[in-house]
Amino acid sequence: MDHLRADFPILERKVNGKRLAYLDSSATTQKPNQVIDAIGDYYRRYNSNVHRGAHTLADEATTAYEGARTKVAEFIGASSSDELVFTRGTTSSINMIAYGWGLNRLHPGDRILLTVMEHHANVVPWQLIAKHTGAELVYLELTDDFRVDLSTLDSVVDERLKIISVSGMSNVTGAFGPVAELVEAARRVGAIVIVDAAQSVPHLPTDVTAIGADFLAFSAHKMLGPTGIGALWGRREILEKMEPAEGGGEMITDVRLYESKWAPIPHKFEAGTPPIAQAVGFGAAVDYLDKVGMSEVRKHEIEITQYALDRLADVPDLTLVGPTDIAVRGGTVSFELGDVHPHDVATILDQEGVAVRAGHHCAKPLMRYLDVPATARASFYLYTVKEDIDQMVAGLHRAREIFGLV
Amino acid sequence: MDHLRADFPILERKVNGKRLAYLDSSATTQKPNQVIDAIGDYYRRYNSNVHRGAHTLADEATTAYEGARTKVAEFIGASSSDELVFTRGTTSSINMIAYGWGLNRLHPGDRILLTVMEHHANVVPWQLIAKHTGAELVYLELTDDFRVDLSTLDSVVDERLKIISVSGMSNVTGAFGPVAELVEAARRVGAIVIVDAAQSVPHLPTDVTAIGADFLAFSAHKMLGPTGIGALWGRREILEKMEPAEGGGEMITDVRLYESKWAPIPHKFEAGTPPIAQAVGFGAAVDYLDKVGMSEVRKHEIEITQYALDRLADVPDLTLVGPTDIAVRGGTVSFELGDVHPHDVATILDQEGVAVRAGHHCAKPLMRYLDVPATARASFYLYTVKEDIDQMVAGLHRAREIFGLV
Amino acid sequence: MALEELYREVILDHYRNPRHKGSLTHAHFHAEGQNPSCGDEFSLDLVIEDGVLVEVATQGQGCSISQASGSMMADAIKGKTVDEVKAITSKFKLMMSIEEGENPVDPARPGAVLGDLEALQGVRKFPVRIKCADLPWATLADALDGAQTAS
Amino acid sequence: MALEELYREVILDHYRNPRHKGSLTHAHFHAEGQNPSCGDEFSLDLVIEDGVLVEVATQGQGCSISQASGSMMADAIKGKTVDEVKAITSKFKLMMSIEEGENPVDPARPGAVLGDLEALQGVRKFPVRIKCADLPWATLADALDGAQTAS
Ligand SMILES: Cc1ncc(COP(=O)(O)O)c(C=O)c1O
Ligand SMILES: Cc1ncc(COP(=O)(O)O)c(C=O)c1O
Repeated sequence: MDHLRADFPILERKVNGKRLAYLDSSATTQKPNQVIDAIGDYYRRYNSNVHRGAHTLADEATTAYEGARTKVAEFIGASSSDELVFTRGTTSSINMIAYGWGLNRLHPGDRILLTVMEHHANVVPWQLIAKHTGAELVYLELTDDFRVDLSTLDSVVDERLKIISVSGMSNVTGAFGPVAELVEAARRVGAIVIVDAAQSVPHLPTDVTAIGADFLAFSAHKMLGPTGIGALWGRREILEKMEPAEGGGEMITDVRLYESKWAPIPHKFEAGTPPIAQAVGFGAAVDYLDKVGMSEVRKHEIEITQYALDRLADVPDLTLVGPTDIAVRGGTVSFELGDVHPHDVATILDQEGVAVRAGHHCAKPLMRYLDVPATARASFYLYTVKEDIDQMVAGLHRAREIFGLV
Repeated sequence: MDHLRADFPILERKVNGKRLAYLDSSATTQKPNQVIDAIGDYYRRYNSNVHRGAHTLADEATTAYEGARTKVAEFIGASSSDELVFTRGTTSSINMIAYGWGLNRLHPGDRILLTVMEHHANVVPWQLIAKHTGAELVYLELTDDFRVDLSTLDSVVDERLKIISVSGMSNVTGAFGPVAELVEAARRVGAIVIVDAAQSVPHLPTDVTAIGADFLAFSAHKMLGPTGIGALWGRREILEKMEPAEGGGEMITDVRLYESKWAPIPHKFEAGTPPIAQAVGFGAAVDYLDKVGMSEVRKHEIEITQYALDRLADVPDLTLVGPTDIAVRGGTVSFELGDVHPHDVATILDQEGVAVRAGHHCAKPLMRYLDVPATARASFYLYTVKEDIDQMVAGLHRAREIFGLV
Repeated sequence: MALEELYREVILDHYRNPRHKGSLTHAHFHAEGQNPSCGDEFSLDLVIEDGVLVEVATQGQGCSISQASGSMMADAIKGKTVDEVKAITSKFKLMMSIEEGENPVDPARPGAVLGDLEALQGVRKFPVRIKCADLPWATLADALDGAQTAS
Repeated sequence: MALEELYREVILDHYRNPRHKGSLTHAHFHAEGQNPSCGDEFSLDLVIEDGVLVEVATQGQGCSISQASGSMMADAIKGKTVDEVKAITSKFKLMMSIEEGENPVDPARPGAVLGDLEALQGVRKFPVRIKCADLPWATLADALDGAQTAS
């Protein structure tokens, strides 16, 4: 995949005088020229508000916007583009379900099942809705190898269970979530299943019809696309039943002073001027990934992740926080380095041109569960090369030196 | 202002073989190179997720993101950038107040005061919240000259009144809203006042401290900035009391399994990865407007609007839908043309390269109130020139011809 | 020039003098259509006896294209059997290229296949306006669905 | 090289062996600080008698810079009057250029003005880390505010 790097202008940058080794793709990915140019081209040639216009620019913008919807829908194997709602990102997508479905349908005593490895985006909205409705949160814990422990699952699958929401891949440990098992469990009691796919859709071939969940939430900026846009895929019957969370223009067929009629899906969930340029960029990102092929992306990440795991295993004092088996994990690698605080690790690596994250990664419940205050995290994508890993490993040795661990 | 047009690449475009006369700035404005390039530059040079990082790119992105916040806050005269929340647009801003303030504080019998000229973005969220809380909506009507009729105001200002939300400028008639009078009335009973400033902030010098309202909501895309971002300014004491609507990463100081602590303002309202590139573009837009000067913008719009009103007055069969007095209105001009349906007007104008909107403009209650099914609407901005108006007027004559009104 | 092809005289005539305007008060099938993006509305009342559309009444509000299309449609379907109506609908959609297939209209014999409706061919050059022309037909399909469910 | 200036030995020593670690169970003023962007935490217990900080106890969790800064701060303020503590805080903030003004540290006499704390000067070259160094001081300011309100 090395040849793809030329498409990513930022990768030519020097950081602190060093070659940039960008290992923070779980936070956000870099963008190829194809995406950046699609956005510029939109603003330079056919920028207009959508749906409401009878002029040429409005028509072109609408066609591009709806065309992007079709591309993204096809990318995840949706049977119809109506099932694909553009949102502002994964966080917005999950909040949309929480307010649109949860707030209107949950009652005291109803239960929402999460796992302790969820990102705050898949925890806090449910806390808010639980407070508003009297529903309760229930959590699955983890096994010793950082996977969701299903041994307690049966004890929480009963008629009180209304919603299960689980991450497709942890943004801390890289572990895949047990989506298939949870879908099966949900079916037994008629609960709906939401997949926080922020980390899975960008890295794994995805076929929503095969997954069998009711909702999938993901963000463009984590899959080569622009910031400011994401998607919520929902099963048609469920979307049709779900109430809109936000109200405003474009999502109605009629508005009277005291009541309104909603537009058909997906528009009833898209209140206000949508992120039009961002949809165009999202479409271009999906085109790019389609061209590379998602199984190639996964293959590359398996290779680079295995290489990273092997090289990190040779760094003294380093403890991996995540599964070692490449078959159950993606290219997000968290670790601790002796008593060097992750923040210090990140500063030292940054001096070497290596960009990693340090902290709680918006997963404080997981950090508490694992009893680690913070981790350093390196995360990969299709443009990551072994040289990036080598540069990081060299930086880790330097950190050990500075902190006198050698 | 003619020289500014060179900054807007789209204005060189031909539409249907004709010079583009873009008269749809109330829907969305065109973008200068300065804004488009700022966005491209962000993606090419320093794209990164914000706030969570200890590496150079993350720091640069955070500085740019927070720098944009300061620019936008200063642009509207906010006393502190903490009072400026980045949202996804005006619609999102108003929904944020509806859910964050309304859902948590309104009770059966409480009242929300709106006007019949509001955009759906300032109607539908309140209908949703009224349904959830049992609060009631109350409306002010219009006078014969399309201004909000304040003669019934006193009868609705009592202790039941909790929220007043009013548009700073109608996106249909161009009429200014009676913000000062409503602020004064609200103070008498302790209600909060929200200004839907989607059409006013882009076109008028704005000083939030002078206005005296509690909230101002506006969109970047209507003021030279990108799609996908807007702002909510709120008075500090109110923002501090308000609950977040969306939950997720970046808006917390701590998350435990069953409860969370919110971050200080403004971050508690910015769940998830924010629209980073869009904030950078928003900042560039505000820089551009600052350089031109908002009083110059208003001056130009007065001139161009007066010219348009004069020329339209000479078109037979044309009825203006909005006030004629330039002192109480902005550059958004709605009209009807005999029995030629606005949609047909727009199609005919489009053939002449003239882009106008036709329809209900997301203001169905207003259309019903005025008993017009739809209007054609021309709307202006700093790049609008008399030639655009002339081109439109010629197109209107052509429409009259085609429809046999001559 | 395209505009003249779009706004043919017969279209403006149907727009200004819609045929079969009104509503039915006795037993009938009713459907309402709306085009949310522009606000155009169209409603349709049908009386079907022994498979024949014996009465047709329409009401609407909107642009010349949507309203003329509705008026012409009412003319074209009144007195026809449900099957004939379906055949007309299909030809209309082919003509407007809303469905895939060849345009059934014969340029050598204007009006021979779809009567006045053929005047709407000019709309094809204005893709955004096709949904205007289609609004009454989508409403008709709804009304026929209703009739089918009821019988 | 910048990294060596940042991670001076004395900083690592305070990081690994924080002075005055613990909490107080008897009457005291308490404050807690947190850096939401990185999760670092610092808490402070003070006993103030006749305007003197007679006892100081700290607890924290976080990077070497925040924790060393807290340990050095505890050393520097213990036994000082509230006014002296304010003067130290002000000098510290000037040194870190968190406040506008001239750096009070005298390069000719290392340690003469702020003792061990001067080792934190290297942080100035890492602007993102300044908030780490500042966390204990912001917590201190909170605790002193509490003390002032109480008296
Ligand atoms: C007066 C008014 N309010 C609200 C909005 C909604 O803004 P947005 O679509 O950017 O959320 C608009 C623009 O469409 C408007 O003109
Ligand atoms: C697993 C997971 N869920 C949700 C999110 C939230 O995504 P966003 O910040 O784009 O809304 C992220 C990324 O930060 C994530 O990694």
